[in-house]
Order: sequence, then structure tokens, then C-alpha cells
Amino acid sequence: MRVRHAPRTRVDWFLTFLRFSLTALVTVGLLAFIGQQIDPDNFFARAVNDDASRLSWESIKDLVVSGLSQGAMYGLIALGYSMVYGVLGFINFAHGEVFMVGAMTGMITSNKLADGGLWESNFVLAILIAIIVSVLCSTMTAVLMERVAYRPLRGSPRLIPLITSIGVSFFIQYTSALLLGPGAKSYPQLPDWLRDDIPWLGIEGKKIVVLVVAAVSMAGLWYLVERTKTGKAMRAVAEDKEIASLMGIDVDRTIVTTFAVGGAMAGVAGILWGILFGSVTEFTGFLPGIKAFSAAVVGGIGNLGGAMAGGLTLGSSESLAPQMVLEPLGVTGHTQLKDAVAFLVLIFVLLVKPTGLFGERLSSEDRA
Amino acid sequence: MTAHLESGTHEVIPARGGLDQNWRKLLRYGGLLALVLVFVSLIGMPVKLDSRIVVEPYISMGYLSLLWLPALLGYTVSAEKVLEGMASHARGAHELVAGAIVGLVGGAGLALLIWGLDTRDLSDPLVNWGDNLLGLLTFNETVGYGMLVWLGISTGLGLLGGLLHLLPRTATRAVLTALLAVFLVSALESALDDISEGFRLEWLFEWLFEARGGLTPKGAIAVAVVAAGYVVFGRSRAKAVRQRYDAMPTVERTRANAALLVLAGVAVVVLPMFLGKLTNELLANVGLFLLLALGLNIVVGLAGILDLGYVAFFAVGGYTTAILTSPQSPGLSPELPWLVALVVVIGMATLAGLFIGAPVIRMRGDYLAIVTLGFGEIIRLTVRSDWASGLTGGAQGITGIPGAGIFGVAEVRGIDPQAVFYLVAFFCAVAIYVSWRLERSRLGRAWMAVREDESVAEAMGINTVNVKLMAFVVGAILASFSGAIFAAKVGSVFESSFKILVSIVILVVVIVGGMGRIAGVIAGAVVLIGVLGGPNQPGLLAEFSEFKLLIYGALLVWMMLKRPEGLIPNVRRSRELHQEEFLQDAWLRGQVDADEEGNTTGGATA
Amino acid sequence: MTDNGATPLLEFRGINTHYGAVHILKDVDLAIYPGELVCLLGGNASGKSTTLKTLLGMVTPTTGEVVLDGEVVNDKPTSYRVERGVTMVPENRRLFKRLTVKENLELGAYLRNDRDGIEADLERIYDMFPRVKERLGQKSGTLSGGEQQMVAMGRALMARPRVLLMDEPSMGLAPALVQTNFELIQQIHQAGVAIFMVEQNANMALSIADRGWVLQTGRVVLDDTADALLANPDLRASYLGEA
Amino acid sequence: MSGERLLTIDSLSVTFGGLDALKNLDFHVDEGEIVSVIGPNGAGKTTFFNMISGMVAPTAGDIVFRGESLLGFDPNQVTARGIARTFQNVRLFANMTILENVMVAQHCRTKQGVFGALFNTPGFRREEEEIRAHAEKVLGFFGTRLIGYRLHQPASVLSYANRRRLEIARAMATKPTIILLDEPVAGMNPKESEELTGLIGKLRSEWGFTIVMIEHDMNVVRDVSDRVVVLDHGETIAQGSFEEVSTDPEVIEAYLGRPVEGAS
Repeated sequence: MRVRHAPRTRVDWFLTFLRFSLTALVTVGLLAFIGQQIDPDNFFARAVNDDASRLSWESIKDLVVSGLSQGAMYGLIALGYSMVYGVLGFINFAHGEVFMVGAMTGMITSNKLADGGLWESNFVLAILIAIIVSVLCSTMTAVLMERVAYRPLRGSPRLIPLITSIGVSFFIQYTSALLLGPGAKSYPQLPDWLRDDIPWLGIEGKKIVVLVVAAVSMAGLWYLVERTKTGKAMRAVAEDKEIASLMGIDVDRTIVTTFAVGGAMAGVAGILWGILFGSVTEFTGFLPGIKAFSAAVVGGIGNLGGAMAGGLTLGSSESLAPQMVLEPLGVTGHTQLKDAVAFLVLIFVLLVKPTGLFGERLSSEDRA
Repeated sequence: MTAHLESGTHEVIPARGGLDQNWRKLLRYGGLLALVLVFVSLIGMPVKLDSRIVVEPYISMGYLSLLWLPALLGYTVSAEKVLEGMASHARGAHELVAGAIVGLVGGAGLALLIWGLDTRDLSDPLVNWGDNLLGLLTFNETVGYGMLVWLGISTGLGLLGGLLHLLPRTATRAVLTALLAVFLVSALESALDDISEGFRLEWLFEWLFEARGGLTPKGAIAVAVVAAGYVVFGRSRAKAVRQRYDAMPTVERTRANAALLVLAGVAVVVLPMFLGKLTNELLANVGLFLLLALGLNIVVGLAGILDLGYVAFFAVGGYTTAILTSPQSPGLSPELPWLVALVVVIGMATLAGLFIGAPVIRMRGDYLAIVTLGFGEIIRLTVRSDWASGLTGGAQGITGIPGAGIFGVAEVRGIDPQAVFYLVAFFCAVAIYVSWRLERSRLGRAWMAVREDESVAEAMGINTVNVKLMAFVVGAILASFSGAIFAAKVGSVFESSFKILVSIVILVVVIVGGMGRIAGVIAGAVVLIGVLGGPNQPGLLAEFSEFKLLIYGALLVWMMLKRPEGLIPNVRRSRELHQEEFLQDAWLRGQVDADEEGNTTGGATA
Repeated sequence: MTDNGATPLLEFRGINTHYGAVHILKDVDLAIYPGELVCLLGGNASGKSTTLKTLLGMVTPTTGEVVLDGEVVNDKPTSYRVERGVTMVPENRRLFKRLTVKENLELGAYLRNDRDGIEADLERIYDMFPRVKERLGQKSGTLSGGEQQMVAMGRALMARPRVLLMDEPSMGLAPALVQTNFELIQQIHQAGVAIFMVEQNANMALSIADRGWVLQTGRVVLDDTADALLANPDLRASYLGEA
Repeated sequence: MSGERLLTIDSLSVTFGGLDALKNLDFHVDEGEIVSVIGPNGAGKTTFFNMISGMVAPTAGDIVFRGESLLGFDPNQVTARGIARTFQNVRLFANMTILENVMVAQHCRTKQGVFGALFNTPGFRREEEEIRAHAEKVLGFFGTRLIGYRLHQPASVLSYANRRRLEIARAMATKPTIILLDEPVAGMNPKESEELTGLIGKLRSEWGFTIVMIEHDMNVVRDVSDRVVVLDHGETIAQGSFEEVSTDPEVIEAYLGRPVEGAS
């Protein structure tokens, strides 16, 4: 029985209004969508959108699956944001670039392997090699980043490392553009069994692969953090570095481990990106990076399960909302607003629950 | 009891022997140098900047991009960090050997690269791997020659870096200033060309510069001598003037400040008349970004709110102006005069500031950064989408903006950069005045309190929500001015001019200049936007455009690591960033104080 | 001085430390022998916590040697020293509040790999503090102050310390809790662990200590047995603020 | 010497993550009183202050100040109504000068805005004068410790004891009715705390403030309190004069450990 009190300031009124209108918009959009699903001639559907048409179950399924697979990728990247935030308390803006480095080196390796013929002759081996290379490279990038840019800043005000990481992010982006040349670069073609639908499911094989790999990585990470000594050390360091070092934990090494694990997850996500979309540019890391961060916040930052859940939430709302909310509301060119949806979800969640979906309020001191 | 204040004693230990080195450190620095040299080569700097000559025919910026590195690392490897109250070594052969070895290792890295370029083909992922680079590095001679020469050059430069420690302070300073002056004068070639015409100094320009670009050897020597001469003879006088200024009583200093201000004002008014189109255009761009940076400085520097979506307000200004003034505006097209539109722009910016500000204002600082960034993107994506194209023109943008008419007195358009500059300069002056007044007011103090500790500020009776919204709105209005001028200047607006990149570049300007400090922001804008260029605007070093964002990124990191307070720091701010030292300081004073007051010393006075 | 011929467990030889330009510890010599309970007294900013940090390797002395069991450990990291038997109970307990009580205790044994030994030690701690055993699965942040103190002690004991450093065990605590705390310290001391306690509360500390030093602005000004210090008029004066 | 009832707290409760930080707390302060709140660590004393000053919302109960419920007010609104506070862990605006620290605390008592600042209106100048004069008056309360050359020093250079003093000065500058002092003498030496104890008395007698204070130092509590409230586990276990409370068996059990030696 929480004491509810009415908003007292104008800003509070405005926020209440904003929460209410966003909720209303989504509800009306969804209702309109349901309306036009039942009957495109339905009065309600017509009233909002003249071009209303029914979405086939097939396409809804496709949207859900691609939303989830993309969301799983966001989730994998989000883990890195969440872990670093948990341990060092700042947003490593450049983590998206770690993911890009993974996708980029994956592209280079797989092209080399395709030139050598291994890609066609033994795809599984080839992709394994590519995964190992890109995970190694992105891990190294993350570790190097920590060593060069963040370690000297430990203990400075929270915004300083954030600003630094923006610089790091730019540096890596343009290094990639200048070293490897700007623009999109393609992965070699995937074997048929990945491109085609899997018969009894009617889902593209690569999307299944993405979901499975993400689930396996997530499970591995959970085991590492919750069940191993290293994980316990990480959680201890996240809470109190000084005391952790008193326990004999090597704080620097634990932080490096955190970056490395986050980097490895981003590397996996990078190669999954390559499999899913087939090409990569120097800016590939930017938007997914920010969205992954949003996913981490949506799930409650510092909470690993939350990061994955946030990723899936964000991925699927980004994929579904344009068709299921915006289009029925009569927004033309709704798919152009896909990225905007992701940010709106972030803002909405922070307005309604500032600690994220699974974040907990720990004490009276951390007011969001 | 002040006996423990034994600071300031600086003991000098005899020099170390030449071979008494920390070899691991040398190898680390040498390896770092090698890596950096190879990196710079592979991102294509030497090849792409080779066309820009510094001193004809000896040196180009391409070679320079490699040459300064061995000297720098040679210098830093033997720079001893001396804590006050501790000892340091006398200088001697030790420094020379260290520098030379670092240079040698670095040169070896480059030699290895030459060998690799010659024997392997890695051009598949590495686009700059190829004959151009090989030719440049070997001076179009044989591979062996190139390798040897670079070993020699790098070792020599490393040695020179070490040598700087041995020279007397003034000599070091003179040498560095001379080198920097030669570089700057050559970098400013096009601007100087432009200026020399205005002042009828073409003869000097022609004497200094080669017709095809670059300083002549005699020109370079002249510039170097003048610069060194200033250091040796002029500096002490400049210092004396400065000291006299510092010693002035407040009233007199205010008067001196006023005089300086008038002088600067006159310069801003008179100078453009002598400048050519190119320089005026450049100054106009600098002004546009300065205006943005001054606005962001209030938000980030004073109130401590890291707004990464600041470009949204720039866009609001630009698009509002475009819609209201352009006859080609697709939806609404009232074709208002620019000044009338400006009134609406202020209103729109205020609304946008409140609308974006209100939801984010209660968030934690770092969440706020990302959410504002999100808002910036939402606005850009919406403006671009088909849905809003009826009003904003979507991806086609809005063209045909007529320019800014000022009471019928003048018509400011892009083809007349001088007029644009005056318009921008006027608004910058307004922004500077606003920042200056507000910083010293009740509101400014409240902003600082919020920056220092938000929840305490709240508990001290400050309505942090209102105060922060105020910062947002003031920042938004200044940015929207910049947007309005931008639209009138360019004559069209496209969503691509309002990418996140712009927010970041402005942030770099504010940070490099020094957060919370007006002079710093001005310096930051002139140096970065003027020399390197803005996100879509070329600067003086047009050849650098490909590298400028890389440099911005590196600068941001370097600034945060080495000088978080910026080039011209705000005294308070730098205190905050070096807080640990100050706390220790305070800790010390604590004991002195417990001892009863009277004998305490006044430390840094604000 | 109770020099009983044995090698000291822990020793400072002519330690000087600086923070930047500030000279903090000045020529400090200390020695702690096995099984002793000694305390270091001093007011605000006398250099007490710097002493502890130097012992643990969080601050590097500018001159002098930190000796652990006959070995100079100046350039060894904290973890090395912890492994060799130096453990600290920090001021204000500082438990890992989001971790369970059991995890807190296990982290105390972070550097140990003898699984059986760890189990046995856990049992010993349960015997010593039965209330802790009831709360093993609970997040340690939800415990009461007294229980947290027990967990903090237990966590330190899990490292099998040969010398336990106590940082201000009475700081900011309710009078009743201070008493419990000192009883716990005595209990551990009787189990054979050497204890080095840093305290402002001179009376309380000296009542259970064997020996004590008094630190004033970074210098050791008094060094004697606890009883002698208690009787020392200078000390009484300086602790009543009459100096 | 107690006057009108200023603050009434009615069965206030708060829970954090399922844990009761405060349980059905009843409390009141009359005008001109000095009330001490004591209790073991984690008893909820600071939470209690946070709740009054609006930094934490209670789960149940009511806080009434001069007939008006404070629930739902932001901390700045609470301060504007006349309740100021200090912080246990001293939270000054470390990079602002001492004068600015105290000037900024008058924010809610002043009103000049952007317009006045930009055009330097007479009203603006007058108000700045007043703010400054009041700031210097408040700082003068601590003798010469915080004025003179110190005015323009950043707060970060102050000694620990002076920081505590500046905290109090800052709270005074908000022109409150009630001041909440959170462990005002913590970390001070006996001499300093004795001096501050005297000043706390003057805060009431000379400035007319009502004071609620959290303190562990029994000497200070004994010397200045009209009334003492003992909290344990978020509940009030005793209330009354210092003598009554310090001899209460429950208080001795939970907090003091043994009776306080005499009243000397």
C-alpha cells in the first residue's frame, strides 16, 4: 500500500500526460491492428487508416522471428554494456565498435577462407574459424580499450569516461574506414541450408542459428558469472573494489576479464550480424550499439538476464511496432521509423520504470 | 606543527650513465613508436598529405605526419615525472641514448613495413597497402635504401627528442616555437594568401611562399627566426605585461578588460573587410559552430548536463526557418521575412527544449546522455520520413530559402560570406553576453550547484527540474539561432546536415576548449572548426578532411586523459577534475587548522 | 618493547610516504609479533589509515621497507600479502551487500584452493557465530549491524590470517555494538591470531591490547605497553584535547 | 519553552526491498525545541531525515508541517516551506567558493531570473546585495573561521571541522524554521565538538531555529537536548528527557550497552 500522491509540479503533469498519451497511442494502434486483422473492412480499421489491409500470419511469424533474432544480437551486445556498467559504473559508448570489429574481422576471415575454398567445402569448420578469429579480435579491442583509455580514468567523475568512450568510438570507426576503406563490404554467400527455410518450421536457417548461438552464449555467460570463482570475483569487484582487493582479488585483472568477456560476446554478435545481413560497414557498430545499450537499460542495467530480455523486447518491438502500431495509425512509410521506435521504447521504459524492467532499487540513495 | 609541510624542496641527483637504462621501458616506447608509425602509414596519411608542401622542395605534410613522432616519443621516454618534494636526475647522455634507442626501434618498425610492402600483397583488407606507400617510404629508391634511411632518420629524431632535455628551457622553447610557427604559417597558406591581398601585402606572401604551394626555404627560415626571436626577446616583456595585468586592482582590471573587449570588437568589425571570400566563409562557419558551442557550454559546462542530442535544436532552428521563409516549402509556406521567422524560431526552440528536456531531466547523467541522443535521432528520422515529408520535404529537404533580410538594410545570403559573418558575429556576441551575465547570477550559481551535487542542490531549496530546464532552453535557443542562420546561408536544409556527428563535434569543441569557460570555447571553435573543419565543412587544412573525424576522436580521448580541463581551463572545473589532489591538500590543511587559525595559508584563491 | 626474540610477523622499517607534495608517514618503525594484540592510536589525519594502506600495498612508500615474515614486500601487490596471511577488517564492515552471506564468507577464502580446509573453516565460523549460520542464504545487506559485524570478522578469518588488521572497529557504531565488537576481537585474539588495531578510542583499545603506539602527524610519538600508555599523562592530555 | 506544534509525523513506514527501514514511527516537534534522535546504526535515523526532507517517499503514514502534509513534495519544496538539513557525510559544493555555497542556498528565498540577470536591473542588483549580505551574516555565526580571505576559497580546501560548520551555515542560509542536523560533531575532536554544542544552543536562542539532531556523541546529546527519541530497527523504543532515556533498560540493551556514566 504505497502512498500515492498526485503530481505537484508542471513537469510532473507533463510526464503523466506523456506516459498516458504514449500508452494510449500504442493501445489505439494495437486495437486498430486487431480490428484490421479481423476484418480490413471493419469500421475501426477504416476510420484510422484508409489503406488498411490484413497482415498474413505468415508475415507476422516472419516479423516475430526476425525481431527475435535481431533482438538476440542486441542482447549479446547489451551484455557487454551491462557488465562494464556493473563493474565500472559508466557507459562504454565504444562497445558498439567492439561489435563492429567482430563483424569486420569476421568478414575478412570468411572472405579469405572463401578464396581458399574452405568456406564452400567445409562451411562449419570455416565459420568456426571465423568465429574464433573475430572473437579474438573483438576481445583484444575491448581489452586494449580498457588499458589505454579507461584504466587511467578510474575514479574520475562518471561523465569523463563516457565522453572518453565517445572519442574511442569515433577513433575506431574512422580507423576502420581508413585502414580497410569506407563503405559496405560483403560476406561470402552462405550455404543453401542456412539461406532457405527449414521445412517443418518455415523459418530461415540462419535465424535459427542466431537464436541458438545467442542462447548458448548466454547460458555460458550465466554459468561464468553465477557459478565460478571468477564470476564471484566480478560481482565482488562490481560492488566494492577496495574491499575486493582486500580479499586478494586482483581488481585490474577482474576488470580486464569483464571487458574481455563482454568483448567476446560482442564478437559473437558481430559474426551473427554477418550471417544475418551479409555485409558490414564501419558504421555497423553505431546504431546497434546504441540500441543494445537501450536494451541493457530497458532490462535493468547490471542485470545480465535483463540485458538479454531487454534485447529481445527491443528487437521484437522494433520489428513489430511499425506494422502493428504505426501502420494501423495511418503513418505512411512506417518502416523508415523503425529506428525511432527503438529509442521511443527506451524513453517510454525510463519514464514508466526508471530502473528498467528487471532493475531493483537497492537503497534510498540511488534515485534515478 | 607545520613542520610536515616540507614541500618544494627539489633535490638534484647526479646524471645517470648512458647505458644505465630501464630497457623494458625503452622497448615499450620503441614498440609503441613502431606501431604508431606503421598505423599512420597504413591509414594513408603520408600518401594523401604528400601533395601538401610545407617547405618546398624539402618536406611535405605527408612526411611530416611521420617525422614528428620519433621526436615526440624520444622526448617523452626520458621525461621524468617529478613530484614536488622529490628528487630528479641531472640530464646528460642518459636522455640522448634513451631517445636514440626509441627512435631506432621505431625506425625498425617502419623498415619492416617497407620490407613487407615490397614482398607481400596485403592490399585486400588494407586499402593503403601498395606501391604508392612503398614509393613514398623508399623515396623512389631501392628498398634497402629506404629501410636504412628511415632507421637513420628515426634514430636521429629520437636523439633530438632526447636532446631537448639537455638544452636550457628558453632554447627548447625557442626551437619548438620556431618549428610550430613554420608548420602553422604553412598550414595557413590559403588564408594568408587571402589576407595578404586585403592588406596589400602580396609581396610578402610571394616572398614567403612558393607559387605551387609551401614555404620557400628562405621564407621558412625567416618565419623560424622571427618566432625564435620572439621567444628569446619578446616573451619576458609579454610576461611582464601579464604580470602587471594580474596585479591590477579590480576596478582597473575591469577597465583594462573593457578596453580589450572594445579592441576585439573593432577587430571583428574591421578585419572581414580586408579578408577575401574564402577566409570570410571560413570565419562564418567557425561562427556558426561557435554559437552552437556557446549554447552547449551552458548546458554541459555550467549545468553539467551531457546533452548528446544537441543537434536537434540546431535542426529545429534550420527547419523552422526553412518552412517559414522558403517559397518551395512543401506544406505550410507563409514566406515570412527572416526576422519574423526568427521570432517563431525562438518560440519553437523553447518548446523543443521543454519537450525534450522534461522527460529526461530527472534521469541520471549518463542515461540522460543516451536518451537525448535518442531524441536527436528520433527528430532526424521523423523529419526524413515520408510521414513528415508533407511538411519537411523528407529526404529531398527544403530548398529555395531566400536568405536573411535585416530590416531592408542588408540581405544576408550564402553568396556573400562577409555579411553572413557579421550576422553570425552579432549572434555570437549576444551568446557571449548571455553566458557571461548568467554565470554570475542566481541562476548561474544554481546551475553550478546542480553540476556539483544534484541531490544536495535539491535539498538546499533549488528546484533542480526548473533550473535544468532553463539551461536546456537557453542552450536550445542559442542553437536554434545558429540553425536559422545556417538555413539562410546555405539556402536549403536536408536532414543529413543534422546527424549525431554534429552533436559530437560541438561537444569536442567545448571540451577541447575547456568546459565552462567562454574564452576556451572560442579558442576551441577557431582551432578545430577553422583549421580542421566542421562535420560537413572544410577547414584550412582541406587535405585533412578524410582524417579529421579520426583526429577528433583521438583528441577527445587525449584531452580526457591528459587535460580534462581543456586548453583554456575554467579554474573551478579543473579543480573538480583534480579533486583527489585537492582533497589531500585539504586533508593536510585540516591539521594545520586544528592547530587554531591564523597561521593557515590561503591556497588557490578563486 | 616486548621483544621476545621471535621474528616479527609484520614490520615497518623507516617508512616514509607521500601523497604528492604532502609528507604523510615519517620514519615510522613498527613491529608486530605472532599472537600479539597491538593497537595504533591517533587522531584525525595522523596517518593511521595510510599506515594500513601501506601495510596492504595500496600505498607505496617512498623510502623504507615493509617486511612480512622476514621478506621485503614493498613491490608486491595486495593479493600477495593477503595470501601470506595479512587480512583487514575494514572500517564500517563494508560487506558485499548484494551477495549472500555464504558468498561473502567464500570470498574471504578467495586465494585458497584447499576445498576441505575451506569447508572446515566455514564450520568453525558457524560454531563461533551461530547466528551467521542461520542466515547463510540471505543477502548480507539485509542483516542487522551486529550480524554484519560477525560476517565481516568471519570473512576476514576465512583467509586464515596470521595477522588481522582492524580499521577503526568502533568508528560510528552504537555504544552497544562497539562492545560486542571488542568482545569479538578478543575472542579471535584468544584463538591465536595476531591483531593490529587502528583506533581513535584509546581507552577502549588499550583495555584489550598488549602494546600500543601513538601516531601524531605521521610520526610515532609514543611506544609502550598498553598499561603504561593508559597511565601516561601525555596521552591522557592529548586525548582530552588539552594539548 | 516549547511553543506551537510544528511538525507531526504520523505512523510513518518505509520499506526497501522487503526490509522495513521505518515502522509506524510517530514523532513531533514543537517550536523552539531541540530534539535528538539516537539509536544504533541501521536503525533508520538517516532514512527518517531523508523522509522528512522529501528525498525518500514513505510507504505509509503522513508528515505534517504547520498543518500541511509534506507527502509528495520534492526536497526543494520542503526546504522552501522551512525545513533545512545537513548531511552526515558532508556534501558541500566542493568547487564553489564558501561564499557561493551559502549564496546558492538562498535560491528558494529569492526570485530574480534571466531577465534581471541579462539587463542588470536595479531589482537584480538589490537582490544580489541582499543575498551577499545575508550570506556573510550567516558565515559570521562561526566567528572568523569562514569569513575574510576564506570567502573566495573553494569549499574543498576547508578542514573537516570547517566543512561541517559550512554545512550548517548553508542550512541556515535557506532561512528555515527547522534545521535537521545529521551527526553534526562526527569526526570532530572533543574541543571542537564542545564548541559546536554551544553554537547549537545559540542556533535556537539567537536565531530562533527549532532543531532536530541525529548524534552518537552522548555528551552533546545530554548537553543540548530538550527531548531524546531512541530508534531501533525502525521503531521508537523510548522517548523523553535525556535522564529518562539513558536509564531506560530497553535503550541500554539496544543502544548504550551500559548506563552512561553519571550526568557529569
